[in-house]
Amino acid sequence: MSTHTIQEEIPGTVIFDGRMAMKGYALNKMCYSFNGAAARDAFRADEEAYMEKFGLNEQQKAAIRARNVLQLIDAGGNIYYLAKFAGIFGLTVQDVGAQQTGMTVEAFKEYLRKQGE
Amino acid sequence: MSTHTIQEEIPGTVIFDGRMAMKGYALNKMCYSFNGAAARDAFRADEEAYMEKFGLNEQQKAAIRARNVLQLIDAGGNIYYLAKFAGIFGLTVQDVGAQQTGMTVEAFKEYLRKQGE
Amino acid sequence: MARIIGGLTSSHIPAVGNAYARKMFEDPYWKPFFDGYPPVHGWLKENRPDVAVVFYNDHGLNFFLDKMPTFSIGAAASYENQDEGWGIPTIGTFEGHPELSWHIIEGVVNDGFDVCSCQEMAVDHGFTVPVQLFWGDREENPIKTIPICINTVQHPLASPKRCYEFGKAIGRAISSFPGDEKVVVLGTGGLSHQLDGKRAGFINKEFDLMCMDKIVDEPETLAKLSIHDLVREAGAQGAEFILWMAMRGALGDKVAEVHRNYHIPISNTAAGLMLLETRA
Amino acid sequence: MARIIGGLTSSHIPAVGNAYARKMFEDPYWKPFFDGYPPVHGWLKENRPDVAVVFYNDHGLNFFLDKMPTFSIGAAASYENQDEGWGIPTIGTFEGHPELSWHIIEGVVNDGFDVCSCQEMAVDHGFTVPVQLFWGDREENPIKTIPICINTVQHPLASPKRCYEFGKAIGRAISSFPGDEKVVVLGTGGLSHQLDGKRAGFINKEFDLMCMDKIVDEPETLAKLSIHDLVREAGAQGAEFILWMAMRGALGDKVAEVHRNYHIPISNTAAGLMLLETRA
Ligand SMILES: [Fe+3]
Ligand SMILES: [Fe+3]
Repeated sequence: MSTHTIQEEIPGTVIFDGRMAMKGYALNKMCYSFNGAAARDAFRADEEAYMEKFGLNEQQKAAIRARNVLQLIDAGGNIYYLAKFAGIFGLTVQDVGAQQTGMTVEAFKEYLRKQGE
Repeated sequence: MSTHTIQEEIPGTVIFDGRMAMKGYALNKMCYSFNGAAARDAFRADEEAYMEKFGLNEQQKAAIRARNVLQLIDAGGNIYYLAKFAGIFGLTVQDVGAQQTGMTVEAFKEYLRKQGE
Repeated sequence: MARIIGGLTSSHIPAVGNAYARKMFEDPYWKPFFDGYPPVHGWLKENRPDVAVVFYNDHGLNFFLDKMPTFSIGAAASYENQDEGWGIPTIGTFEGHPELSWHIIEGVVNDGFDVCSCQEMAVDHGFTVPVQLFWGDREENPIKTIPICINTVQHPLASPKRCYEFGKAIGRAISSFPGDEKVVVLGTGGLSHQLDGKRAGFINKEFDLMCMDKIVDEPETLAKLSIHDLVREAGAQGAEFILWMAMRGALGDKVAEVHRNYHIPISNTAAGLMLLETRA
Repeated sequence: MARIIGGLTSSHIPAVGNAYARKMFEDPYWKPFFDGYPPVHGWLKENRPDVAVVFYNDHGLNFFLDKMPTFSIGAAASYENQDEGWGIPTIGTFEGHPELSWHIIEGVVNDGFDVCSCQEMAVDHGFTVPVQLFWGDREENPIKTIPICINTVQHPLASPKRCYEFGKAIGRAISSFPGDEKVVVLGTGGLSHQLDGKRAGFINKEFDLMCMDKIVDEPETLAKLSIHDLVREAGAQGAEFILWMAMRGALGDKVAEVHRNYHIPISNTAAGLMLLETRA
């Protein structure tokens, strides 16, 4: 039987479901293109034109310009594709984690380490 | 339970299973490309170069040169993709049927009609 | 809740798209085929469904052997008919219903079906020809669509039984959608035909008529057939009958046959048309 | 008949690929991670499997949201590691075993799994990092591979139970392959981690250790977890644990734990390594 129970929220966590998928398709498609070196170069050469080509909406464009991961997620971005965007700037998952949690990278690394104790 | 029973042969019929898939990948990939008008033009302009680009083997190349559907199937071709190859020459499924059964197109059409009686 | 009001089946032969474009409705070759459709047009006018969920098979346009899913469900805002490599004129885009698509995808994955979700999907004659035959001008007769593609290209294919069960899961999911949409379910393709090999041109009238009879009240009997049975009895491309099985599954236990037409041949194919109404 | 001799699990963190390329085996940050692997190398040297069937998840290299299958099975002669858009050096191609792939695909479709067959497939770190960690130089330690990808990108995901059952079907199919191949099955990814959102950096040691304990003798208990349970307890990307469940399913009823390692953190992740041997 299909059960479409509303799941309780998990704090600080966005489930990338159909609702998010509908919201973020253009943004995610652009980020997926960054697998290719030529695409990364094209983006670097003219960010605005590149975003326009993929039909990003204003919220998505603003989040890309701000390099702000929480805003990108809110605009429908999926972390697997956003990681390729972050890669253009040489950001690691720890840099991205620090940005999202409002910690310094050092504090974020320490937070990770402590959970192993 | 998985049952890998050997199925009895169906006369005049090739099941496009994994065995055929392994055999025909390059040929089918080339034929799939013919969805695009530019690809059809490129093939028309230089058949040999186009076949080479997709890595067809000698058997496949010979079958393409002969426009022979039974040979193409034998070389691993799948009818869904081969139909796009036939389309380049404006051949209908009835032309293709006549060629495979060794009938004239008129006789093939009559054969079809009779089965409705 | 959304409600399934009926099921439609139709062949989707490419040549029909051509004949339709050239309005050959009165041509002696085409008339016995096209004459089957007006009663369905009348029913559609009367019942005005909002959404068509269309079980079809892709013929090498949207899917290639690099990634060949068994069951694919469209989840896009619209679906474009693209060049298939030969002469059928393309007929634009079809409006989707992504909210219902995602509701269906959640329902069937939850029910243990391993679907491929498609947020972009080009549709070929397998989808467009039946939608055109039933709705004609979509400006005049607007219809939202959800294409559901079942693999018939690369064996192993899903069995008739699995497709029937898949249809049932789709039916449950539609019926639990919070909305007041009226839905029709299409099974496109078939009936008996074979395009390839020395047996090309094979048609099996007796088997087709048996299938049209039994799909109304005894679909479980047809669910016992194997793919090998279908290929042997209905021809290599007659295996498309699994799309009818999925349609039938979605309709639920009881249906009434309202209309049918059967004609041999269109192109290489025995063309079957049915209109089934759901009954409580 | 082919025979499954054991199962291996490993994290597949991209940063590991980098550290491996730079041979940072003795670096203080990396040593507790890399030190887990030599016992497995010894076991592999002793047991010499011919094929590795690798359950992994694609991270946006081979699959995009336009076509996102739940279960995909590689059926190619070789698989290429391609640029993922950031700094990991690509490490060439991996040899396939298409005959066994097709045998598996036939078996599982026959068992009611709706897979996507992939005759061409680019593999990312989810696949390459564990194969490299276990086999190192593939010239020296040749291994045939069959990548099996499970969707963890687009929800709804297949449940732990469905993945466990999928693994069982894969196991049955492998065991009925007419050949004398020795097969190991890999479950890659996990354990707890979350990359996105305000909860980024979340790790759950207690939950991970429970999973490592129970997966040996009580996988059925873990199969009761929902995806939502996994995301809550193991983090958004901790849902990759479904890959371990598929691996475990393939091993059959009885296994013995031969080796394990658990270390926090590598990158944002709790890294878990296990070697399980099948028992009759
Ligand atoms: Fe068809
Ligand atoms: Fe991962």
